[in-house]
Amino acid sequence: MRQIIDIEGNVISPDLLPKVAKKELVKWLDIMIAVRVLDEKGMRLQRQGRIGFHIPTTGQEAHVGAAAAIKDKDWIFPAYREHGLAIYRGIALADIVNHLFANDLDPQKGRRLPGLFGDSRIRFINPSAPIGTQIVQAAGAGYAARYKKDGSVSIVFFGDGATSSNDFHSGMNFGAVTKAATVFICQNNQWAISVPLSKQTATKQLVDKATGYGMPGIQIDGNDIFAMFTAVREAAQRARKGNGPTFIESVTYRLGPHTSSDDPSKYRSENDVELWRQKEPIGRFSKYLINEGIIDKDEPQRIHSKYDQIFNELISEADNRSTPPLETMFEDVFETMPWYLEEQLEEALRFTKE
Amino acid sequence: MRQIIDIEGNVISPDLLPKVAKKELVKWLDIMIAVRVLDEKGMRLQRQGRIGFHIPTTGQEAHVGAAAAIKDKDWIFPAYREHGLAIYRGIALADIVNHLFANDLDPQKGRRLPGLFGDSRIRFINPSAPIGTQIVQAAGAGYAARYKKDGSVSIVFFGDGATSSNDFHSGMNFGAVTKAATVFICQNNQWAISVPLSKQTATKQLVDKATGYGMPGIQIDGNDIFAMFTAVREAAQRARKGNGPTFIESVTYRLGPHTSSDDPSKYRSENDVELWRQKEPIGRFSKYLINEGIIDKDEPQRIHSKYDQIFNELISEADNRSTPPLETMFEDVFETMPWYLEEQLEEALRFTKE
Amino acid sequence: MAELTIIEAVRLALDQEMARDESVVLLGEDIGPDGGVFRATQGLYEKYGGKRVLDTPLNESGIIGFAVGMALYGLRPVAEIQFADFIWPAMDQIVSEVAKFRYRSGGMFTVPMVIRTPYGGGVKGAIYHSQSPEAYFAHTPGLKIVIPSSPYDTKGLLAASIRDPDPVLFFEPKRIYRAFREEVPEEDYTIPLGQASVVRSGNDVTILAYGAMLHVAMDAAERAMEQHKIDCEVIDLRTLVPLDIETIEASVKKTGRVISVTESPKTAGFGAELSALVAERWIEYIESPIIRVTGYDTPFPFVLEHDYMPSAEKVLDGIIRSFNF
Amino acid sequence: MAELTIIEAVRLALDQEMARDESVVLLGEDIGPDGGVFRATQGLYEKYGGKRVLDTPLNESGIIGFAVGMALYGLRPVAEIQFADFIWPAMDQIVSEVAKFRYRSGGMFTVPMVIRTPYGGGVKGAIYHSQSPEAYFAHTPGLKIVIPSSPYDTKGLLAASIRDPDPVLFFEPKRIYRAFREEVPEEDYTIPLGQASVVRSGNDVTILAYGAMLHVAMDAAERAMEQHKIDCEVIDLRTLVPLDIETIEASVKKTGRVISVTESPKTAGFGAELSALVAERWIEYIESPIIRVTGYDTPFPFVLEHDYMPSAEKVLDGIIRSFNF
Ligand SMILES: Cc1ncc(C[n+]2csc(CCOP(=O)(O)OP(=O)(O)O)c2C)c(N)n1
Ligand SMILES: Cc1ncc(C[n+]2csc(CCOP(=O)(O)OP(=O)(O)O)c2C)c(N)n1
Ligand SMILES: [Mg+2]
Ligand SMILES: [Mg+2]
Repeated sequence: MRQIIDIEGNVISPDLLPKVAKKELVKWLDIMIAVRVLDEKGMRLQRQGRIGFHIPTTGQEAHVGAAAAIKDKDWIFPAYREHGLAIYRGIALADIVNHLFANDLDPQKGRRLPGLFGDSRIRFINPSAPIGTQIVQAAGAGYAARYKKDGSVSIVFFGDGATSSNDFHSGMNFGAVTKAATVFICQNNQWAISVPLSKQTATKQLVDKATGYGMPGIQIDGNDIFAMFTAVREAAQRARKGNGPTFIESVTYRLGPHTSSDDPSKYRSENDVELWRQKEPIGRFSKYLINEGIIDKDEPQRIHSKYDQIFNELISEADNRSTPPLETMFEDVFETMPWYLEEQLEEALRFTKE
Repeated sequence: MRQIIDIEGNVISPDLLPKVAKKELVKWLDIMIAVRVLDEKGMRLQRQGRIGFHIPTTGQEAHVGAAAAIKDKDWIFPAYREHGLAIYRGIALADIVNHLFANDLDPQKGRRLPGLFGDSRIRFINPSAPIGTQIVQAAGAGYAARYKKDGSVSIVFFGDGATSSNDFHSGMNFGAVTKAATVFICQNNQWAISVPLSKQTATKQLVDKATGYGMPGIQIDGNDIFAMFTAVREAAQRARKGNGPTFIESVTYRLGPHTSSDDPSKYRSENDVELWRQKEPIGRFSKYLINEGIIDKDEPQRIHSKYDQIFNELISEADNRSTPPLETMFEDVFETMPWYLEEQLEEALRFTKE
Repeated sequence: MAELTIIEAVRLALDQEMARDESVVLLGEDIGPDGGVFRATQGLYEKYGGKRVLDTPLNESGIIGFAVGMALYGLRPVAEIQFADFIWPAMDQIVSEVAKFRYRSGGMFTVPMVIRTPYGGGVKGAIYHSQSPEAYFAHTPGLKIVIPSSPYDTKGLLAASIRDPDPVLFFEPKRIYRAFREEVPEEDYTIPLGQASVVRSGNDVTILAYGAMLHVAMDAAERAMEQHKIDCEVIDLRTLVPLDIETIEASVKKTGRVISVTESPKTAGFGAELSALVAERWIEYIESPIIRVTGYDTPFPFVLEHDYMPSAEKVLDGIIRSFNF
Repeated sequence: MAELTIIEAVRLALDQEMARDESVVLLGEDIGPDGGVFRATQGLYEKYGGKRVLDTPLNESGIIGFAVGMALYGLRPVAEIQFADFIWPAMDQIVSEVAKFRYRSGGMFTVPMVIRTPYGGGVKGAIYHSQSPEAYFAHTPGLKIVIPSSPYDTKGLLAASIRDPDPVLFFEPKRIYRAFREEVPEEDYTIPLGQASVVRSGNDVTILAYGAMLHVAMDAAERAMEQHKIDCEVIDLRTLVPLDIETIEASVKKTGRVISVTESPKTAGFGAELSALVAERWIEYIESPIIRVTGYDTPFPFVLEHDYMPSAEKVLDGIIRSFNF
């Protein structure tokens, strides 16, 4: 398992430590904390009943390293716990918050559960809910990239549970056979809702799955942003050169519930969670930056406060807006609305006006 | 790759050679030749237009070793080139022939393409046509066997192409996780219709796929009936003891076309086929038996003639029978016929009577 | 006798069938220690153990294919698909295998099993936690389709489904999982598949519904009576396949006016089948347009789901249009 | 201008669209050197190379999911499913992804693509090489459904489908792949999606059909005229979604008698939708039962397939019943 800094932020594999500008390293921390704050906000809003649903990300923020490792023209296929990829790419935070409230400014027109957003402007694919479907889609995009010879790649995230899905199998296989320019990243957070890894697969480590597809695999400490960054960078380079896809098993842990609807106390012990809490990616990367003198010890808190304020403002704006108009319900089924949807829209309007 | 006898019938792995009664060995040859003759008959009947379709098996007859390696109470999930398993088990040859003609004596009531037959009396599952579906079903049966604690196992056959299917993935995974009493046997005959193995998977050998499921795998010479027999026997024993499933890659070759509708000259060279023809399982096993003095050199021809005659008689009987009555079209949708099928049967009868 | 909700009736039926028959085995995602995301299996893992309440890997075609193997072997699997929206990966196993095993084998092999799945909208579940896919399966010969609308029926229909010799898709209206309680006997009882229930008798307009829509239909029928003196007959189909044609026939011939209420998209939904049956068999009795009140032909929405779904207002509007035609 | 069969028209359309637009890419099983099991892609691998005519691994959800990724990226994939019967493993990608991408992303991401597949019975293909699954997809918002019945239409509709901004399921009636030839211009032309064609005009009975059944309907219509002086109007729907409601309306209002002919199982088939539309919109014009001539509600049979399928006799019987009601 590749690990570059340990949980105290000490460099343990100096030869693997990437050369990254200090400003960029601070950006990494900044985005990771933005993700954490967004998570705190989402959880609170859900508990307050202001939004209906929340998908926690706490503990998995090192995924930000993957965004840092690729180029703007590359395509990202997220699962649903990778908001950091979008934020790193520069998605407007207001768009995210408007989306959470499914209001009239939500770019997705209030059509999805909070947390499931994408944005074509940053090539961040709108996620599905059916598990695994994006894996083979990313392979198709990686093939298209090679076909178009535009030197871009696709990266895709999915969970440990998703490795059991049909589209993991087809995605890995199609990707390997066609040498698609794709990086497959499994966020092995040990749980698929209540199902532990040991009931998901009989193999000890998910990275073994790469073998059966004739694809190189690498296991990394998924809470170590340097491990994530370097592994994705290498894999993306390999893909960009036409040498085919790579499978990355990122070993991490979901510290929160599966979603706001879940009660993890039914299936796992607080002890385990506590153990993993020590290894969480933000504290550890902060320590590294402090050790190295890149930030002072109050910087993480300052960033946290900054985002706290930013999100609070966005939230109060978003919460006061109206829902999308009824017409939007009938848009985007097709490029142009067919006669029967026009009829149905008319009917629906008749009932709201009453 | 496990190989026990070479293509000249010489024993090259004496330590692996199983102890099998001579009579039983002769039975193996007998059944293999029955399969070959059935194949010749099917091909001819199709060419003559007397049956509509045929699926060749020539070159893959060593699968008979799998039937010999298990017990009568074990369950067999065939793909569609494993008639030898049914014949070894003692299916009535008349049933097969009546099935080929889809006549009124066909136990499947004339409902399937010729070659796709099963029989519950010998626990030989009725095959599907959608590729791969039987793989996970076999795992479920293997689980049920453990649940019922009746000491039986399931074995399942499928092709190299089928390893790409969704249900290969779920079957291998569910089987491994639940320690199902199942033996997974891939007949890697190098082709999935016109698609060669190299376009099916990027891995060099299919046996590598076992690793990703945490399951032991073994690659065997699939044209060596001893390799088939011993590998299946070991795997079945393992499964029976509750130690879980095994994946067997049986390396073989489809010497004929994919089906009677296929023209292999479009996608492969006769040279390749010729090379593999030298390795085919019947000639090689015959040589072994002759070398060992178990049969005389005319025995294979005698067996061939025997089956030639048996099948010829069955064919002329089967060909003269009528098709199943119209009523049968509406049976077996459910255990009892619902009102609307009764209505539809009445309608259908009205139109045949005209 | 206890007052139970629908979800509690599901659990009781599962529990009693497992106690009654060792070959009944449950499988699905999160049905073990978690007790199911809707708590349908709560306590059953503890009571019957992990061999009979099997938490599976995340793969629906795996769940159904595995169940097929179990059923071939003689077990009685009850598979849970966590949401009906996630049934699609299992489509090949359901359409090609579950539905066709008896037929393709000339009756030699059968795969009796129940596929339970929560379905339908109205719970703020959005595009992937709200679908009502019953029509896809009704179009697939070889599957029985059962959809209860009350706790009492739930227990009786689920027990009957588990004991049925044929595969049954059992769609559970999650919107009303906990909406109300009703007396549900502890004692063993079954409700035969293929029998509808006349929930409200009336002479003017026939309303055909099932699942959560039954209650929308009833609401509209009451209002039609109160506000417009239109006397509706409301039929809870309960089993879509095989359909209880006699109960429908009697009602249609009596009223001559028909409305169906279904929540899936309109085009080619099960409401279309109901309209077609009426228009084909009893057109001479029909006095007004055969109306379908349905979800719209869009993917299931989120914030606007209230506008999307059939409501008592929309059904009432249909009743009035039908009656005044 | 050459006389082509339907399968040749498919090939010509693919060839011309590939020549016209570099982003058109084909993928499927055995479509490369083999040229497809029905020869739809014969010669295209040699002409455009393996990067544009992609032989895939044996996995239909893979084929469609891979195509989704290509389409997101800006390619125009044309995926072949070898037989419509093998579309089920791809159901999740089609229903959850292809159909919903535009909607779920608020219009930000689209996946224009064509899924071609040979469908239907009458070729001695038995239970797994004969199915007609169009109704499942018609019930799925976000998919357009196109089914040609002639070589000329095939080329024009397939070209239009490939250029369409939305995903199209293109069902090819394999029974008539080579049944007859017709003049098919080399020149570029498209037939707009959503337009039916009145193939025979008449005043007495409207017959709605598509695909191979169009010819069965035409046969019956000719016999009805010759033998019974009943003058049928036959409409080839060509596009099931979006349906050409105006053409249907004009005909139904003129004749007052309607029959649909579809070969899939009856219950909840597309014929039900047609009946329901008529019964809902124009009941006051209707003078006789709205008849569905369909396949039966069994899995597709083998030796008895001739008895299973709609025939000119069955349609003629419907015409007479409708006319004499
Ligand atoms: C096809 C499908 N089946 C079931 C579900 C319900 N479900 C949502 S998330 C989830 C677990 C996913 O686990 P994993 O892939 O490990 O991702 P994680 O949530 O742990 O990040 C399940 C079963 C679903 N969304 N899609
Ligand atoms: C789901 C599905 N897709 C496509 C087909 C068409 N088809 C029939 S056999 C076959 C190739 C199977 O290859 P393999 O698994 O290697 O078995 P083999 O025929 O070589 O024994 C294909 C593509 C099918 N039957 N089912
Ligand atoms: Mg997980
Ligand atoms: Mg093969």
